[in-house]
Amino acid sequence: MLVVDLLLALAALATAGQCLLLPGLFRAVANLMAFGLVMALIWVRLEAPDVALAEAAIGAGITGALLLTALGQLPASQRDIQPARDGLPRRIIPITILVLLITGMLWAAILGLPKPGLVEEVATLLPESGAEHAVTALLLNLRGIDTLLEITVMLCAVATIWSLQQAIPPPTLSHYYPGLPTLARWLHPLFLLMFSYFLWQGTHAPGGAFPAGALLGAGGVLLLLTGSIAWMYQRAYNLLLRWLLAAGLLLFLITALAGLLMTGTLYGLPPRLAGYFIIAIEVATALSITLMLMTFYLFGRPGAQQ
Amino acid sequence: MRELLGAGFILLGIPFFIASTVGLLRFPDVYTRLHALTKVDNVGLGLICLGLAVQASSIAVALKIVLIWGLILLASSTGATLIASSALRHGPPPLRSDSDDSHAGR
Amino acid sequence: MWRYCSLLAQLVMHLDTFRVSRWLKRWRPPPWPALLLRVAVYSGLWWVITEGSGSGWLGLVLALLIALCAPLNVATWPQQLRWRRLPLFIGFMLKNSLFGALIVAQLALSRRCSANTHTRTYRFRLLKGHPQQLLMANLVNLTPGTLTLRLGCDTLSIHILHYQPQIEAQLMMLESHIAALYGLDHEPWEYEY
Amino acid sequence: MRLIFADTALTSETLFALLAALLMALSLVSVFTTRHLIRRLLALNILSSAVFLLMVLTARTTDGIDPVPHALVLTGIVVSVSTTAVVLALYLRRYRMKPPC
Repeated sequence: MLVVDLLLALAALATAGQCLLLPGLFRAVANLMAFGLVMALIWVRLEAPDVALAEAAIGAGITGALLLTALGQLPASQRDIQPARDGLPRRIIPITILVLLITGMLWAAILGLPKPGLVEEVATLLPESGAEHAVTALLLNLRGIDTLLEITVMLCAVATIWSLQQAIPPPTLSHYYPGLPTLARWLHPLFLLMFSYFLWQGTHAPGGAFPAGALLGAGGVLLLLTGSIAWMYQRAYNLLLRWLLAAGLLLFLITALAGLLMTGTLYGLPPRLAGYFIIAIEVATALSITLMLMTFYLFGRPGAQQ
Repeated sequence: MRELLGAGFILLGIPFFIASTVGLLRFPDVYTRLHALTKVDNVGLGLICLGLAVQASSIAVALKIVLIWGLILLASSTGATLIASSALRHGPPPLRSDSDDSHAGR
Repeated sequence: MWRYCSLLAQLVMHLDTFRVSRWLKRWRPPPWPALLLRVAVYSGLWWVITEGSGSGWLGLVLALLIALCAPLNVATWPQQLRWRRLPLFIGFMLKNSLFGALIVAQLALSRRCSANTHTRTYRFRLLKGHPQQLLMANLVNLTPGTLTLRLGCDTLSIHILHYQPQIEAQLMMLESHIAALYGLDHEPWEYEY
Repeated sequence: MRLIFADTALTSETLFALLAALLMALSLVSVFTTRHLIRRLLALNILSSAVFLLMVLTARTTDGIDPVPHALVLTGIVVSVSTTAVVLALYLRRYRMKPPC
């Protein structure tokens, strides 16, 4: 298996190097997407299937499509940047030395890291947490504050984007490929089924709110870019969109208050109710993540007057 | 027996991938490369999926692998058309040996 | 009491600013055969996705929910599909795509690698609706030596890898197969060039 | 230094540690040397991937897989995509305000 690892490491290095060093923005973005896929394989090799699922959906798919959509908004003069200014720099020798120096120092530091490990602590707490899969239990119960803050960060990102400019309408793909919206709508039930599958599986195996949200987000982006859902752009549905975006965060706060009321401590849920709250939070979080990933593609605030 | 059959299908699929990669490297422009990617890759992937489905432990797993193949087929053929039409709008026109139907694409 | 009622009325009005009523007005229950077919297909897909280990009632409930929500998403299910002809059609496409792959592979591995490429416009003769034309455009990518460049209004511009005279006949055969799949071949149509 | 590298056999963990270090070095240098904003964004993405790789490597302890870094990496991936989206929206805004960049 060391050969496979070596090949994966070389592929990751090659795609990352091409992404960073070669001229041409489109080529760089394509290499970044390939890099994301290679990283997903590396996560599988390192026995982190949850991370692999999220990386394959978000790192390779959503980030790459986001970058390509943004590049598509730029004129042609901006897309191809000049190789002399931005390709391989002239001061190649000092930079190589610098890279090697940093690498050596980092490698030494990494190998000398102590490995604390919280395996046993998590295993003892797992029965009380309300979920059987350790990563889901950690995300939603044992270290739920991390997830809360992370949802907040995403909501702040959406707020920042909305404060910048009006939403940019999607490219009119359906103009020269008329059946595309139909195809996207036709595929959407499959995305919904996979979403439910990941949510259902997340309680006892790799899966859960993050991969599910990423997957449904990818399906939603497909709908959005083919112009199949007009309602996100319309002013009438703006309020509904805001409430849906905030649903995950709101449910987290309600859970915190419920814990405070029932046991006197924040998030202090009685263990027999924890499972139900986890399911509710998981669904709401996944839906919020889906919608936030979709609103990233608007690059601005929807619902302006025409 | 099933193991052997599956391995045979997978071995049969690998040459198609090699051929499509060679085509990707050798063909002259975007459109001909898309030919190599859509047709040859799909058949290679189909053979590999068939091999895995034969080896699968239950019918549901085999059907799941076939479903994956169908979705990739759909994605790659739709993607090929989208790439081709986008290349037609922004990039160079297709190479042609003689022009009997010169304004077909534009 | 009256105050609570007015509060409730305000709440309902506030809810209506979400345009829930507009959503609900668009919703029509799908006809029974279509609903049953969809529930069967979706729960079958659930069974396949969970590799047979998922709980069955959850799959049924999910399939019912998704099938009931689908009309909001504009009915796009190909209703007039002739299911009996599907296996024959799949066999035809498998043969076609295997043949196409062999031709391209042979060209890629040949010594000179010289392709006689063409572009050509194909006019639909039988297929009228967008979904059928889309299916044709996708399947053209799998037939030997052809690639869809653009799907226009009733035309298809096609890139041909290695031009041979029988390609036109091949495309017409593909179109007639798709038309048979949709049950369109018995309708009267005018032959035009 | 010699003490650290002395008993290092080439296993997949040391290999991926080397990969993480190389990626970090490459993307760090690239963040500071390239001028184009989107290039810097790509470099930041690769840098975050390298950090995630390092965190997942530390999760592999002798008594099993530690789920805590996995959970942190999952949230990290989502945060990094939101950062990318904000930077891209800012970039488009800047371009639309003043066309020649």
